[in-house]
Amino acid sequence: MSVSKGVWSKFVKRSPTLALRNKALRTALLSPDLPSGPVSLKSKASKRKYQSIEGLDQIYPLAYEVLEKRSEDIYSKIESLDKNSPTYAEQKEELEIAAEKFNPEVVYMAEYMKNSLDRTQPVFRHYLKKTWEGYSKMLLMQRLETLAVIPDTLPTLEPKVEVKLKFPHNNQDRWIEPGTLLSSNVTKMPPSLEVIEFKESTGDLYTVLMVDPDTPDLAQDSYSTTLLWGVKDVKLSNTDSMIDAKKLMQNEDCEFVEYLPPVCEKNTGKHRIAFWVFRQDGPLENAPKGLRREFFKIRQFVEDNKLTPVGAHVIRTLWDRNTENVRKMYGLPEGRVFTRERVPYLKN
Amino acid sequence: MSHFKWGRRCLATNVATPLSNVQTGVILSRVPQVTPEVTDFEQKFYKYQDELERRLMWTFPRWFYFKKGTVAEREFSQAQKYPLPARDGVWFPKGKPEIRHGRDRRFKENIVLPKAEGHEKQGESSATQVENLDDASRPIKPLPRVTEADKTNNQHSLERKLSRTLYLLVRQNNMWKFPAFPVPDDSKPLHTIAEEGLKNLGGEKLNVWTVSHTPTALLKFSNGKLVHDLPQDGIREYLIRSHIIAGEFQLNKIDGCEEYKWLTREEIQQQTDPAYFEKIDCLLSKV
Amino acid sequence: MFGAARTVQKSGANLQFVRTKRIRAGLDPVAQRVVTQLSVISANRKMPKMLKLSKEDFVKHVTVMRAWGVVRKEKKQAEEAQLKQQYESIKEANEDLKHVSQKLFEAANKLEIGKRFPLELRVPTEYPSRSGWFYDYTPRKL
Amino acid sequence: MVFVQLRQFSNSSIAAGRPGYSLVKPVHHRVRIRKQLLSPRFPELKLPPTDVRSPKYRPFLVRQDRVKEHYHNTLKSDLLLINYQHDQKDVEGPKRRKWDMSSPYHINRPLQKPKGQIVPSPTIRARTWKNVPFFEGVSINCFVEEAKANPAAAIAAQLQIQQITNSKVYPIYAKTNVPTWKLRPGMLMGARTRLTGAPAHQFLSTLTELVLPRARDFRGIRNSAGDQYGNIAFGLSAETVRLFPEIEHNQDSWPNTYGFWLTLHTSAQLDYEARTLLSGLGLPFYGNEKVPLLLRQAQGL
Repeated sequence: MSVSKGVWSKFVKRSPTLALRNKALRTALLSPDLPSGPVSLKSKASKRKYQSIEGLDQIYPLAYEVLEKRSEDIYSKIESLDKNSPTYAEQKEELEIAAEKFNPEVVYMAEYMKNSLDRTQPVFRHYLKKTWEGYSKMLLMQRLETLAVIPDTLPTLEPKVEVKLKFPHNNQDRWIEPGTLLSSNVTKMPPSLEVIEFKESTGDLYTVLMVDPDTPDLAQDSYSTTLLWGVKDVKLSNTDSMIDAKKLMQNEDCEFVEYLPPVCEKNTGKHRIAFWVFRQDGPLENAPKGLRREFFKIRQFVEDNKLTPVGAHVIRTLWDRNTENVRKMYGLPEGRVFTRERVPYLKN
Repeated sequence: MSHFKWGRRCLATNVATPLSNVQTGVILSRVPQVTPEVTDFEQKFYKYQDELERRLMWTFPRWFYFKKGTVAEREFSQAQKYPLPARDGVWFPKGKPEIRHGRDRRFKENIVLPKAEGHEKQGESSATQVENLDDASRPIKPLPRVTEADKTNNQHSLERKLSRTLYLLVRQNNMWKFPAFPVPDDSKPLHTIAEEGLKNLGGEKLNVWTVSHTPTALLKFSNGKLVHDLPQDGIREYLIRSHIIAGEFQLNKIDGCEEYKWLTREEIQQQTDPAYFEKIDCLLSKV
Repeated sequence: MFGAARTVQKSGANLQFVRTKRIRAGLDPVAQRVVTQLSVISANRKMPKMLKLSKEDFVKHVTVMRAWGVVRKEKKQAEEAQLKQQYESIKEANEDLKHVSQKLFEAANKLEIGKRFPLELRVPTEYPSRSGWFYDYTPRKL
Repeated sequence: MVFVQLRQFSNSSIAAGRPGYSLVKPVHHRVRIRKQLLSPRFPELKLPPTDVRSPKYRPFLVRQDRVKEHYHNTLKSDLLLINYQHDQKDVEGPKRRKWDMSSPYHINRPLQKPKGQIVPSPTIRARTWKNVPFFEGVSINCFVEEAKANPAAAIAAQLQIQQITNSKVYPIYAKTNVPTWKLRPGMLMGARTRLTGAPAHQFLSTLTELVLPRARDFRGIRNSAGDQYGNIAFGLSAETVRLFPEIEHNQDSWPNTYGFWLTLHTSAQLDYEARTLLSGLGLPFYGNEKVPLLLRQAQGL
């Protein structure tokens, strides 16, 4: 017997992605008790051992009814919104979130199935944003600050999107945490980025810059920034948010500076490799193909193209024994070897 | 200057100015005697929370309450149902018990109180047995929340609808309303006139507590009807809030009062004029 | 009353029996009382196992708590709205009284320091009292 | 004399070997970082205590709270009416004052004390439907003098408070050194706890219905008690404590009981309002009541 008698079990106006696809799970959430035991527990022994709290099966149908009733009220409020109002879209999204926020099926998916959520639904974007703000956003900003990526590359960042990064060096499909030290073997091929928008997005254009601000500049006795990779006009949406090799092969104009792996020279220490993601207002104009990589002025570039950063990522690399192989792969000359300058010992 | 009058003593003037068409009304209420009715949702919620709390409770330290070797300890121990301890070679399909101080720490603890002597057979003869009120250890038998007055729907009784706030309504000049008394001049404050008026109306055996000297609302009447804008000859009625503490209201038919009733908010809605109810609705307790 | 005689070996070969105070097993009663008291306060061996709800039950629990929050919030809002109406009503009555009679107004707005609820106005109980309503009230003669 | 403040590095700190500028590293973003959430350790402790997965979780409402119901159904609207004063305005309490900058030493100097007192007084807001006083909770403080000689007495006091209140009890340690009393810092001296919400209401109804009516030495709370701003304190003797049902029905375990202090916390702005509220919850009062100082000041009395 299903506890749902109203809007949450009807999918005429609501998206079917708001319902759980697993039938056993769905039955468990829509019945007062657990008719076939706890589905989420894997082993038979733990299923047998499990005991729910007494009284939950009594109160749950009533609680469901209260929340479903509230949701119905909100849906009727959406119907009565003024469609010509300038804030219509915002109001609608807000109400749609409120209507579905407490739906147990939605809560289940948002809590335990984070990787397969339908991002076209405002409520899932809402939950994803909360999860992101609770950990990844803070972690990224802490790493950007401690590694001084801000203000060494761009002055600051107000993150709007989540940026995930991975390299296709092996079969393991693992996102890289900001600030990780990677070997040259990992970074030899261009990475895949996922840009997760928390607003409704149907065809926004994005620019990605990959820069190394730690290239030694002997003439100035300082460091300069090198542009390692430049991608522009990539069309992303809530359903398709990946920037990977496949997408770049299809649109060859996107890659205005081809990928060059970070090949650090020996004894130059750890290099920060910053990824900056910008949301564009229109097509990018001041980004000619084959832009000069060395002495890249990222602030100038951002100003010329009127870009605003929405997300970032950072990794670190170091010279290792594989670096020379990567250089050969890309036809680069052998790297310099820096040595410590001996300063004569001075008395006083 | 941010001065405001904190109870400034009013100047004693002996001259009383006569007032015309001013009345003071009384909202006399009987506060709930028993707790409000619990809805089904609330009751089940409390039940669930109680079960959760019992599951998360520490084990009852019986050794503190029952000294070893006493009769009380033996009786208590015999009344308990102890869980089966874990043993080697025995398979427990519901999981291996983890027993500490006689409690399986995976579940809530069930404490059974041993029955007091002399009450063991009370289940059979309780209906016929007369309760011995001097016996302090007698089993607790609560009185019903629904009283005789509820069954007969005696609206003159103060013992009806114990879980609700009751308000005193009188039929004054053919209109059901709160009782009101004329204010002849300004020699006496409003609440005193209200108290004295109630004494005259309801008899001496009335213990009434006036909540405040401040009137809680203003009703404007013209020709026996509630109006929004007061004409020249209209009547002002200031409502004073008070509670009945004890005693009985026995109506003396003065000031045009003919009948009285103790009513809840919903009953007032049915009894009174819609315009009147709309005005006083915010003053009435929903419970 | 006396403890068992214990064998004490003195220097030399001859054995003697000496009476000593009886040594009881366990602590003395005062120390035992403290130990018992500490065992009641302490969580040691009395803590239940940590609550591990399955995913479905966790979601159900969250749903229940949210529904409770929604119901409580509605109740609170209704109460606050009513209280606001009452406040406006008091304000209106006093504003009017101020114009009708300054003297009555001042008497009505006297600061009520020392105002007490009568003790007979008790917190409602779950079941009615055995004595019922107190009808036989007679006011004290002054 | 005109004093011109120049922005420059401090000379004295350079002489002292310290840098003359801020050592705090600037932050280049506006995202608030809660460091404890970034640590991978103890994931359960990062959950709020209201989350059922947290080890700190305790259900907050297990039965109908009749004191709370009584307050909301009866007392609240009565208190609104009792405390109402027409044309009321906020009364500004004396606050810390600014220096007049007649001397260069006034720069960065902590503010002056309020006139005629040492600590500032709060502003008393006009009473509206938004600030009707309510009962916030109760703190219990049990300081046992005999614990100096017999530390076990403090443990017994801890257990006594735990039994009465059904709450987690915290120990009290002596802070000062008083040789004539043989008191040393760090001695275990008693127990304290703080109750809010349903447990506080439960405790209050036990107190007003079972304990205080039978207490011989209790006349009521003195009208002069209170901290001026709505918190009323009073004491219970060791004899009265025996009347708590948890102790009364387990007499054998309690050869000694210990009296304690109770502080009733309310959201009232002044004590006389708190007394009115508490009388509605069944607490008796006695003695003379004075007009609060702040009101006398406001009226110029």
